[in-house]
Amino acid sequence: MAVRLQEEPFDLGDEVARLTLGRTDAGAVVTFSGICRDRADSGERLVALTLEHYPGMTEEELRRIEAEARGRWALADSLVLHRHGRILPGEPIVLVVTLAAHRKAAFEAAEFLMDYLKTSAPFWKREETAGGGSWVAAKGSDDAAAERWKA
Amino acid sequence: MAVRLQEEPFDLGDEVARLTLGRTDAGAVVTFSGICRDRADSGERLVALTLEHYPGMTEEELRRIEAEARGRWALADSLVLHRHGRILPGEPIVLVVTLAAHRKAAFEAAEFLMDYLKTSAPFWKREETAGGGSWVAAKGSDDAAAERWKA
Amino acid sequence: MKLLYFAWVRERVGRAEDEVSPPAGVGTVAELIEWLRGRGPEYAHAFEAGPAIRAAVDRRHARPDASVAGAREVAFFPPMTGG
Amino acid sequence: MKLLYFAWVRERVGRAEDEVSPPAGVGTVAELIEWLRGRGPEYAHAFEAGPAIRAAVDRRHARPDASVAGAREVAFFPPMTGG
Repeated sequence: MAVRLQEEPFDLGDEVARLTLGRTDAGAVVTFSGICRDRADSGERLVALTLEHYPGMTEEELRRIEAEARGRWALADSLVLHRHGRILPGEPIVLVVTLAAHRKAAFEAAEFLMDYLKTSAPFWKREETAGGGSWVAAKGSDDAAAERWKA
Repeated sequence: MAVRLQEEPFDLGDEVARLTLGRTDAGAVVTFSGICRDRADSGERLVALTLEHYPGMTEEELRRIEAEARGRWALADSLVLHRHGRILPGEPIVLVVTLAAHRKAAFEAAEFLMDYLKTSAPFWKREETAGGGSWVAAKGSDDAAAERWKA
Repeated sequence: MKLLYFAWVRERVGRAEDEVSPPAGVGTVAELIEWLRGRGPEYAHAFEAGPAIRAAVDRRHARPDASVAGAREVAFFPPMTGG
Repeated sequence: MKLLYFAWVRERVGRAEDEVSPPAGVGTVAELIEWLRGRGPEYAHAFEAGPAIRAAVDRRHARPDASVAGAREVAFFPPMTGG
Protein backbone atom coordinates (compact mmCIF):
# COMPACT_ATOMS: atom_id res chain seq x y z
CA MET A 1 0.00 0.00 0.00
CA ALA A 2 1.91 2.97 -1.25
CA VAL A 3 1.65 6.11 -3.34
CA ARG A 4 4.60 7.76 -4.99
CA LEU A 5 5.16 10.97 -6.85
CA GLN A 6 8.41 11.39 -8.75
CA GLU A 7 10.05 13.09 -11.71
CA GLU A 8 12.15 10.10 -12.78
CA PRO A 9 10.91 7.36 -15.08
CA PHE A 10 10.15 4.03 -13.39
CA ASP A 11 10.52 0.40 -14.34
CA LEU A 12 7.36 -1.73 -14.38
CA GLY A 13 9.23 -4.99 -13.74
CA ASP A 14 11.13 -3.59 -10.75
CA GLU A 15 8.01 -2.12 -9.19
CA VAL A 16 5.98 -5.31 -9.52
CA ALA A 17 8.90 -7.47 -8.35
CA ARG A 18 9.17 -5.37 -5.20
CA LEU A 19 5.45 -5.79 -4.47
CA THR A 20 5.28 -9.52 -5.16
CA LEU A 21 8.64 -10.68 -3.78
CA GLY A 22 8.12 -13.57 -1.38
CA ARG A 23 4.32 -13.32 -1.51
CA THR A 24 2.28 -16.47 -2.07
CA ASP A 25 -1.15 -15.21 -1.04
CA ALA A 26 -2.02 -12.97 -3.99
CA GLY A 27 -3.11 -14.99 -7.01
CA ALA A 28 -3.84 -11.98 -9.20
CA VAL A 29 -1.66 -9.01 -10.10
CA VAL A 30 -3.02 -6.33 -12.42
CA THR A 31 -0.94 -3.42 -13.68
CA PHE A 32 -1.90 -0.37 -15.68
CA SER A 33 0.83 1.72 -17.28
CA GLY A 34 -0.01 5.01 -18.90
CA ILE A 35 2.51 5.84 -21.61
CA CYS A 36 3.18 9.21 -23.24
CA ARG A 37 2.02 8.96 -26.86
CA ASP A 38 3.62 10.68 -29.83
CA ARG A 39 0.49 12.58 -30.85
CA ALA A 40 -1.10 15.63 -29.24
CA ASP A 41 -4.89 15.65 -28.85
CA SER A 42 -4.93 17.89 -31.94
CA GLY A 43 -3.24 15.17 -33.98
CA GLU A 44 0.04 17.10 -34.22
CA ARG A 45 3.29 15.36 -33.41
CA LEU A 46 4.01 15.64 -29.70
CA VAL A 47 7.47 16.77 -28.61
CA ALA A 48 6.90 16.32 -24.87
CA LEU A 49 4.31 16.49 -22.11
CA THR A 50 4.80 18.60 -19.01
CA LEU A 51 2.85 17.50 -15.97
CA GLU A 52 2.15 20.20 -13.43
CA HIS A 53 0.73 19.20 -10.07
CA TYR A 54 -0.27 20.63 -6.70
CA PRO A 55 2.50 19.71 -4.26
CA GLY A 56 1.04 18.74 -0.94
CA MET A 57 -2.47 18.09 -2.20
CA THR A 58 -1.33 15.59 -4.81
CA GLU A 59 0.15 13.19 -2.25
CA GLU A 60 -2.91 13.53 -0.01
CA GLU A 61 -5.27 12.95 -2.91
CA LEU A 62 -3.38 9.88 -4.14
CA ARG A 63 -3.55 8.47 -0.60
CA ARG A 64 -7.28 9.21 -0.39
CA ILE A 65 -7.91 7.49 -3.73
CA GLU A 66 -5.88 4.46 -2.72
CA ALA A 67 -7.60 4.24 0.68
CA GLU A 68 -10.98 4.36 -1.07
CA ALA A 69 -9.98 1.46 -3.34
CA ARG A 70 -8.79 -0.57 -0.37
CA GLY A 71 -12.06 0.05 1.40
CA ARG A 72 -14.00 -1.28 -1.58
CA TRP A 73 -11.90 -4.30 -2.52
CA ALA A 74 -9.91 -6.82 -0.50
CA LEU A 75 -6.48 -6.00 -1.88
CA ALA A 76 -3.34 -7.75 -0.69
CA ASP A 77 -1.34 -4.69 -1.75
CA SER A 78 -1.43 -1.77 -4.16
CA LEU A 79 0.75 0.92 -5.64
CA VAL A 80 -0.08 4.23 -7.26
CA LEU A 81 2.91 5.93 -8.87
CA HIS A 82 2.59 9.16 -10.83
CA ARG A 83 5.29 11.22 -12.50
CA HIS A 84 5.40 14.97 -12.87
CA GLY A 85 7.67 17.29 -14.86
CA ARG A 86 8.70 16.77 -18.46
CA ILE A 87 7.90 13.43 -20.09
CA LEU A 88 8.90 12.28 -23.56
CA PRO A 89 6.89 10.12 -25.99
CA GLY A 90 7.30 6.44 -25.10
CA GLU A 91 8.03 7.18 -21.43
CA PRO A 92 5.68 6.05 -18.68
CA ILE A 93 3.49 8.64 -16.93
CA VAL A 94 1.56 6.61 -14.39
CA LEU A 95 1.54 3.12 -12.91
CA VAL A 96 -1.17 1.40 -10.92
CA VAL A 97 -0.60 -2.08 -9.49
CA THR A 98 -3.17 -4.13 -7.58
CA LEU A 99 -2.65 -7.48 -5.86
CA ALA A 100 -5.60 -9.61 -4.74
CA ALA A 101 -6.47 -13.23 -4.10
CA HIS A 102 -8.59 -13.36 -7.28
CA ARG A 103 -8.70 -11.47 -10.54
CA LYS A 104 -12.05 -9.68 -10.27
CA ALA A 105 -10.96 -7.52 -7.32
CA ALA A 106 -7.56 -6.81 -8.88
CA PHE A 107 -9.07 -5.72 -12.22
CA GLU A 108 -11.86 -3.63 -10.73
CA ALA A 109 -9.61 -1.87 -8.23
CA ALA A 110 -7.06 -1.01 -10.94
CA GLU A 111 -9.78 0.47 -13.17
CA PHE A 112 -11.23 2.40 -10.25
CA LEU A 113 -7.82 3.81 -9.31
CA MET A 114 -7.21 4.96 -12.89
CA ASP A 115 -10.67 6.53 -13.25
CA TYR A 116 -10.17 8.45 -10.02
CA LEU A 117 -6.62 9.47 -10.84
CA LYS A 118 -7.85 10.93 -14.12
CA THR A 119 -10.63 12.99 -12.57
CA SER A 120 -9.52 13.73 -9.03
CA ALA A 121 -5.73 13.84 -8.66
CA PRO A 122 -4.49 17.43 -9.16
CA PHE A 123 -2.36 16.99 -12.28
CA TRP A 124 -2.50 19.04 -15.47
CA LYS A 125 -0.89 18.02 -18.74
CA ARG A 126 0.58 20.58 -21.10
CA GLU A 127 1.38 19.37 -24.60
CA GLU A 128 4.46 20.71 -26.34
CA THR A 129 4.36 20.56 -30.15
CA ALA A 130 6.39 22.16 -32.94
CA GLY A 131 3.65 24.81 -33.12
CA GLY A 132 3.88 25.71 -29.43
CA GLY A 133 2.07 24.33 -26.43
CA SER A 134 -1.41 23.95 -25.00
CA TRP A 135 -3.13 22.58 -21.92
CA VAL A 136 -4.91 19.29 -22.45
CA ALA A 137 -8.69 19.58 -22.07
CA ALA A 138 -10.41 17.23 -19.63
CA LYS A 139 -12.40 14.45 -21.30
CA GLY A 140 -16.09 13.91 -20.62
CA SER A 141 -15.45 10.18 -21.01
CA ASP A 142 -13.17 10.28 -17.96
CA ASP A 143 -15.89 11.89 -15.84
CA ALA A 144 -18.35 9.26 -17.06
CA ALA A 145 -15.88 6.47 -16.22
CA ALA A 146 -15.48 7.82 -12.67
CA GLU A 147 -19.25 8.26 -12.24
CA ARG A 148 -19.93 4.55 -12.68
CA TRP A 149 -18.30 3.78 -9.33
CA LYS A 150 -20.85 5.97 -7.55
CA ALA A 151 -23.83 3.79 -8.53
CA MET B 1 0.10 -10.32 -31.26
CA ALA B 2 1.41 -13.56 -29.88
CA VAL B 3 0.50 -16.59 -27.83
CA ARG B 4 3.05 -18.68 -26.01
CA LEU B 5 2.97 -21.93 -24.12
CA GLN B 6 5.99 -22.85 -22.03
CA GLU B 7 7.17 -24.78 -18.98
CA GLU B 8 9.68 -22.17 -17.80
CA PRO B 9 8.76 -19.24 -15.56
CA PHE B 10 8.64 -15.86 -17.28
CA ASP B 11 9.53 -12.32 -16.29
CA LEU B 12 6.77 -9.72 -16.45
CA GLY B 13 9.17 -6.81 -16.95
CA ASP B 14 11.00 -8.51 -19.82
CA GLU B 15 7.77 -9.46 -21.58
CA VAL B 16 6.28 -5.97 -21.36
CA ALA B 17 9.57 -4.33 -22.35
CA ARG B 18 9.68 -6.48 -25.48
CA LEU B 19 6.12 -5.44 -26.42
CA THR B 20 6.52 -1.73 -25.73
CA LEU B 21 10.10 -1.13 -26.93
CA GLY B 22 10.21 1.79 -29.33
CA ARG B 23 6.41 2.17 -29.41
CA THR B 24 4.89 5.61 -28.96
CA ASP B 25 1.36 4.93 -30.19
CA ALA B 26 -0.04 2.87 -27.30
CA GLY B 27 -0.96 5.04 -24.35
CA ALA B 28 -2.30 2.19 -22.22
CA VAL B 29 -0.69 -1.09 -21.21
CA VAL B 30 -2.59 -3.51 -18.97
CA THR B 31 -1.09 -6.71 -17.60
CA PHE B 32 -2.65 -9.55 -15.69
CA SER B 33 -0.38 -12.06 -13.94
CA GLY B 34 -1.85 -15.17 -12.38
CA ILE B 35 0.35 -16.36 -9.52
CA CYS B 36 0.37 -19.79 -7.87
CA ARG B 37 -0.95 -19.30 -4.34
CA ASP B 38 0.18 -21.25 -1.27
CA ARG B 39 -3.28 -22.61 -0.44
CA ALA B 40 -5.23 -25.37 -2.15
CA ASP B 41 -8.94 -24.77 -2.74
CA SER B 42 -9.53 -26.97 0.34
CA GLY B 43 -7.54 -24.53 2.48
CA GLU B 44 -4.64 -26.98 2.89
CA ARG B 45 -1.10 -25.80 2.31
CA LEU B 46 -0.23 -26.22 -1.37
CA VAL B 47 3.06 -27.90 -2.27
CA ALA B 48 2.78 -27.38 -6.04
CA LEU B 49 0.36 -27.15 -8.94
CA THR B 50 0.68 -29.32 -12.01
CA LEU B 51 -0.89 -27.94 -15.16
CA GLU B 52 -1.88 -30.52 -17.74
CA HIS B 53 -2.91 -29.33 -21.17
CA TYR B 54 -3.94 -30.61 -24.59
CA PRO B 55 -0.92 -30.18 -26.88
CA GLY B 56 -2.01 -29.00 -30.29
CA MET B 57 -5.43 -27.79 -29.23
CA THR B 58 -4.06 -25.46 -26.55
CA GLU B 59 -2.05 -23.37 -29.00
CA GLU B 60 -4.99 -23.24 -31.42
CA GLU B 61 -7.39 -22.24 -28.69
CA LEU B 62 -5.09 -19.51 -27.35
CA ARG B 63 -4.82 -18.12 -30.87
CA ARG B 64 -8.60 -18.22 -31.30
CA ILE B 65 -9.15 -16.40 -28.00
CA GLU B 66 -6.58 -13.74 -28.88
CA ALA B 67 -8.03 -13.27 -32.37
CA GLU B 68 -11.49 -12.84 -30.84
CA ALA B 69 -10.17 -10.12 -28.49
CA ARG B 70 -8.48 -8.33 -31.37
CA GLY B 71 -11.71 -8.43 -33.35
CA ARG B 72 -13.59 -6.78 -30.48
CA TRP B 73 -11.08 -4.13 -29.39
CA ALA B 74 -8.60 -1.96 -31.28
CA LEU B 75 -5.44 -3.32 -29.71
CA ALA B 76 -1.99 -2.10 -30.70
CA ASP B 77 -0.59 -5.45 -29.55
CA SER B 78 -1.29 -8.30 -27.16
CA LEU B 79 0.35 -11.31 -25.56
CA VAL B 80 -1.11 -14.44 -24.01
CA LEU B 81 1.47 -16.57 -22.22
CA HIS B 82 0.51 -19.71 -20.30
CA ARG B 83 2.73 -22.15 -18.47
CA HIS B 84 2.21 -25.89 -18.10
CA GLY B 85 3.95 -28.53 -16.00
CA ARG B 86 4.85 -28.18 -12.33
CA ILE B 87 4.52 -24.74 -10.75
CA LEU B 88 5.50 -23.75 -7.21
CA PRO B 89 3.72 -21.26 -4.93
CA GLY B 90 4.76 -17.71 -5.76
CA GLU B 91 5.57 -18.58 -9.37
CA PRO B 92 3.61 -17.09 -12.26
CA ILE B 93 1.13 -19.30 -14.15
CA VAL B 94 -0.29 -17.01 -16.80
CA LEU B 95 0.34 -13.57 -18.26
CA VAL B 96 -1.94 -11.44 -20.41
CA VAL B 97 -0.73 -8.10 -21.78
CA THR B 98 -2.82 -5.68 -23.83
CA LEU B 99 -1.67 -2.47 -25.51
CA ALA B 100 -4.16 0.11 -26.78
CA ALA B 101 -4.40 3.83 -27.46
CA HIS B 102 -6.65 4.31 -24.42
CA ARG B 103 -7.26 2.50 -21.17
CA LYS B 104 -10.82 1.26 -21.65
CA ALA B 105 -9.92 -1.06 -24.53
CA ALA B 106 -6.79 -2.31 -22.79
CA PHE B 107 -8.64 -3.13 -19.53
CA GLU B 108 -11.64 -4.74 -21.21
CA ALA B 109 -9.57 -6.86 -23.57
CA ALA B 110 -7.36 -8.11 -20.71
CA GLU B 111 -10.41 -9.12 -18.67
CA PHE B 112 -11.98 -10.80 -21.67
CA LEU B 113 -8.79 -12.75 -22.41
CA MET B 114 -8.58 -13.96 -18.81
CA ASP B 115 -12.26 -14.94 -18.66
CA TYR B 116 -11.90 -16.94 -21.87
CA LEU B 117 -8.61 -18.52 -20.84
CA LYS B 118 -10.26 -19.74 -17.64
CA THR B 119 -13.22 -21.32 -19.35
CA SER B 120 -12.05 -22.27 -22.82
CA ALA B 121 -8.31 -22.99 -22.96
CA PRO B 122 -7.70 -26.74 -22.39
CA PHE B 123 -5.71 -26.63 -19.14
CA TRP B 124 -6.37 -28.61 -15.97
CA LYS B 125 -4.82 -27.85 -12.61
CA ARG B 126 -3.91 -30.59 -10.17
CA GLU B 127 -3.14 -29.50 -6.62
CA GLU B 128 -0.43 -31.30 -4.71
CA THR B 129 -0.73 -31.11 -0.92
CA ALA B 130 0.87 -33.00 1.97
CA GLY B 131 -2.25 -35.17 2.00
CA GLY B 132 -1.96 -36.14 -1.67
CA GLY B 133 -3.36 -34.49 -4.75
CA SER B 134 -6.64 -33.56 -6.39
CA TRP B 135 -7.92 -31.95 -9.55
CA VAL B 136 -9.18 -28.41 -9.15
CA ALA B 137 -12.93 -28.09 -9.74
CA ALA B 138 -14.12 -25.51 -12.25
CA LYS B 139 -15.74 -22.44 -10.72
CA GLY B 140 -19.24 -21.32 -11.63
CA SER B 141 -18.03 -17.73 -11.18
CA ASP B 142 -15.62 -18.23 -14.09
CA ASP B 143 -18.44 -19.38 -16.36
CA ALA B 144 -20.50 -16.39 -15.28
CA ALA B 145 -17.57 -14.05 -15.97
CA ALA B 146 -17.18 -15.46 -19.49
CA GLU B 147 -20.93 -15.29 -20.15
CA ARG B 148 -21.02 -11.50 -19.74
CA TRP B 149 -19.09 -11.04 -23.00
CA LYS B 150 -21.85 -12.81 -24.93
CA ALA B 151 -24.49 -10.17 -24.13
CA MET C 1 -10.70 -42.47 -34.78
CA LYS C 2 -8.25 -41.39 -32.12
CA LEU C 3 -9.59 -40.69 -28.65
CA LEU C 4 -7.70 -38.60 -26.10
CA TYR C 5 -8.39 -38.32 -22.38
CA PHE C 6 -7.22 -35.59 -20.02
CA ALA C 7 -7.04 -34.95 -16.27
CA TRP C 8 -9.32 -37.18 -14.19
CA VAL C 9 -10.98 -38.67 -17.30
CA ARG C 10 -7.54 -39.96 -18.27
CA GLU C 11 -6.88 -41.25 -14.77
CA ARG C 12 -10.18 -43.12 -14.62
CA VAL C 13 -9.86 -44.65 -18.08
CA GLY C 14 -6.31 -45.64 -17.15
CA ARG C 15 -4.70 -44.46 -20.37
CA ALA C 16 -4.17 -41.24 -22.31
CA GLU C 17 -5.50 -42.40 -25.69
CA ASP C 18 -7.33 -45.08 -27.64
CA GLU C 19 -7.74 -45.92 -31.29
CA VAL C 20 -11.37 -46.94 -31.93
CA SER C 21 -13.79 -47.67 -34.76
CA PRO C 22 -17.28 -46.99 -33.40
CA PRO C 23 -20.23 -48.72 -35.11
CA ALA C 24 -22.35 -46.90 -37.69
CA GLY C 25 -24.98 -45.81 -35.15
CA VAL C 26 -22.52 -43.59 -33.29
CA GLY C 27 -22.94 -40.17 -34.93
CA THR C 28 -22.60 -37.63 -32.14
CA VAL C 29 -20.40 -36.85 -29.15
CA ALA C 30 -23.19 -38.03 -26.80
CA GLU C 31 -23.56 -41.29 -28.72
CA LEU C 32 -19.82 -41.84 -28.64
CA ILE C 33 -19.81 -41.37 -24.85
CA GLU C 34 -22.73 -43.81 -24.52
CA TRP C 35 -20.87 -46.36 -26.63
CA LEU C 36 -17.65 -45.89 -24.63
CA ARG C 37 -19.47 -46.54 -21.34
CA GLY C 38 -20.18 -50.06 -22.58
CA ARG C 39 -16.52 -50.82 -23.20
CA GLY C 40 -15.69 -51.72 -19.60
CA PRO C 41 -15.92 -50.62 -15.96
CA GLU C 42 -13.09 -48.09 -16.26
CA TYR C 43 -14.96 -46.33 -19.10
CA ALA C 44 -18.26 -46.56 -17.23
CA HIS C 45 -16.56 -44.93 -14.25
CA ALA C 46 -14.80 -42.27 -16.30
CA PHE C 47 -17.95 -41.26 -18.15
CA GLU C 48 -20.49 -41.61 -15.34
CA ALA C 49 -20.21 -37.84 -14.73
CA GLY C 50 -22.13 -37.43 -18.00
CA PRO C 51 -22.73 -33.76 -18.73
CA ALA C 52 -19.76 -32.69 -16.58
CA ILE C 53 -17.48 -34.14 -19.24
CA ARG C 54 -16.47 -31.84 -22.07
CA ALA C 55 -15.39 -32.87 -25.54
CA ALA C 56 -13.39 -31.50 -28.44
CA VAL C 57 -13.72 -32.80 -31.99
CA ASP C 58 -10.59 -32.27 -34.05
CA ARG C 59 -9.34 -29.82 -31.44
CA ARG C 60 -12.42 -27.62 -31.26
CA HIS C 61 -14.85 -27.55 -28.35
CA ALA C 62 -17.93 -29.62 -29.20
CA ARG C 63 -21.36 -29.94 -27.59
CA PRO C 64 -23.01 -33.34 -26.95
CA ASP C 65 -25.04 -33.10 -30.16
CA ALA C 66 -21.99 -32.28 -32.31
CA SER C 67 -21.19 -34.75 -35.07
CA VAL C 68 -18.18 -37.05 -34.84
CA ALA C 69 -18.60 -38.28 -38.42
CA GLY C 70 -15.24 -38.19 -40.16
CA ALA C 71 -13.45 -36.92 -37.05
CA ARG C 72 -9.81 -37.87 -36.71
CA GLU C 73 -9.41 -36.92 -33.05
CA VAL C 74 -11.98 -36.69 -30.27
CA ALA C 75 -10.89 -35.62 -26.79
CA PHE C 76 -12.71 -35.93 -23.46
CA PHE C 77 -11.88 -33.89 -20.37
CA PRO C 78 -13.33 -32.17 -17.30
CA PRO C 79 -14.29 -28.48 -17.40
CA MET C 80 -11.12 -26.44 -17.87
CA THR C 81 -9.32 -24.89 -14.92
CA GLY C 82 -6.45 -22.97 -16.49
CA GLY C 83 -5.65 -19.30 -16.31
CA MET D 1 -5.56 33.43 3.21
CA LYS D 2 -3.17 31.92 0.69
CA LEU D 3 -4.42 31.47 -2.86
CA LEU D 4 -2.76 29.09 -5.32
CA TYR D 5 -3.27 28.94 -9.09
CA PHE D 6 -2.43 26.07 -11.41
CA ALA D 7 -2.15 25.40 -15.15
CA TRP D 8 -3.90 28.01 -17.32
CA VAL D 9 -5.46 29.71 -14.30
CA ARG D 10 -1.91 30.42 -13.11
CA GLU D 11 -0.85 31.59 -16.56
CA ARG D 12 -3.79 33.99 -16.86
CA VAL D 13 -3.42 35.45 -13.39
CA GLY D 14 0.29 35.82 -14.11
CA ARG D 15 1.49 34.41 -10.81
CA ALA D 16 1.36 31.13 -8.87
CA GLU D 17 0.06 32.49 -5.57
CA ASP D 18 -1.41 35.42 -3.69
CA GLU D 19 -1.88 36.31 -0.06
CA VAL D 20 -5.32 37.93 0.38
CA SER D 21 -7.74 39.06 3.08
CA PRO D 22 -11.21 38.99 1.52
CA PRO D 23 -13.92 41.16 3.11
CA ALA D 24 -16.48 39.70 5.51
CA GLY D 25 -19.12 39.08 2.80
CA VAL D 26 -16.96 36.46 1.08
CA GLY D 27 -18.02 33.18 2.67
CA THR D 28 -17.95 30.58 -0.13
CA VAL D 29 -15.73 29.47 -3.02
CA ALA D 30 -18.14 31.10 -5.49
CA GLU D 31 -18.10 34.39 -3.55
CA LEU D 32 -14.30 34.30 -3.41
CA ILE D 33 -14.16 33.85 -7.21
CA GLU D 34 -16.61 36.73 -7.68
CA TRP D 35 -14.48 38.94 -5.44
CA LEU D 36 -11.26 37.94 -7.26
CA ARG D 37 -12.77 38.91 -10.64
CA GLY D 38 -12.95 42.49 -9.41
CA ARG D 39 -9.25 42.63 -8.56
CA GLY D 40 -8.08 43.38 -12.10
CA PRO D 41 -8.30 42.35 -15.76
CA GLU D 42 -5.93 39.36 -15.34
CA TYR D 43 -8.24 37.95 -12.64
CA ALA D 44 -11.33 38.73 -14.68
CA HIS D 45 -9.76 36.83 -17.59
CA ALA D 46 -8.59 33.89 -15.46
CA PHE D 47 -11.95 33.44 -13.78
CA GLU D 48 -14.25 34.20 -16.73
CA ALA D 49 -14.54 30.45 -17.35
CA GLY D 50 -16.68 30.34 -14.20
CA PRO D 51 -17.93 26.83 -13.58
CA ALA D 52 -15.06 25.27 -15.57
CA ILE D 53 -12.72 26.33 -12.77
CA ARG D 54 -12.27 23.88 -9.90
CA ALA D 55 -11.25 24.72 -6.38
CA ALA D 56 -9.67 23.04 -3.38
CA VAL D 57 -9.99 24.38 0.16
CA ASP D 58 -7.12 23.34 2.39
CA ARG D 59 -6.13 20.71 -0.18
CA ARG D 60 -9.51 19.06 -0.55
CA HIS D 61 -11.74 19.37 -3.61
CA ALA D 62 -14.49 21.93 -2.90
CA ARG D 63 -17.72 22.83 -4.69
CA PRO D 64 -18.74 26.46 -5.38
CA ASP D 65 -20.95 26.53 -2.29
CA ALA D 66 -18.22 25.22 0.02
CA SER D 67 -17.18 27.52 2.85
CA VAL D 68 -13.83 29.29 2.80
CA ALA D 69 -14.25 30.58 6.37
CA GLY D 70 -11.05 29.92 8.28
CA ALA D 71 -9.32 28.39 5.27
CA ARG D 72 -5.57 28.72 5.17
CA GLU D 73 -5.11 27.73 1.51
CA VAL D 74 -7.53 27.92 -1.41
CA ALA D 75 -6.44 26.70 -4.84
CA PHE D 76 -7.99 27.30 -8.27
CA PHE D 77 -7.33 25.18 -11.33
CA PRO D 78 -8.85 23.70 -14.51
CA PRO D 79 -10.42 20.21 -14.51
CA MET D 80 -7.66 17.67 -13.87
CA THR D 81 -5.96 15.85 -16.72
CA GLY D 82 -3.53 13.48 -15.01
CA GLY D 83 -3.34 9.72 -15.21
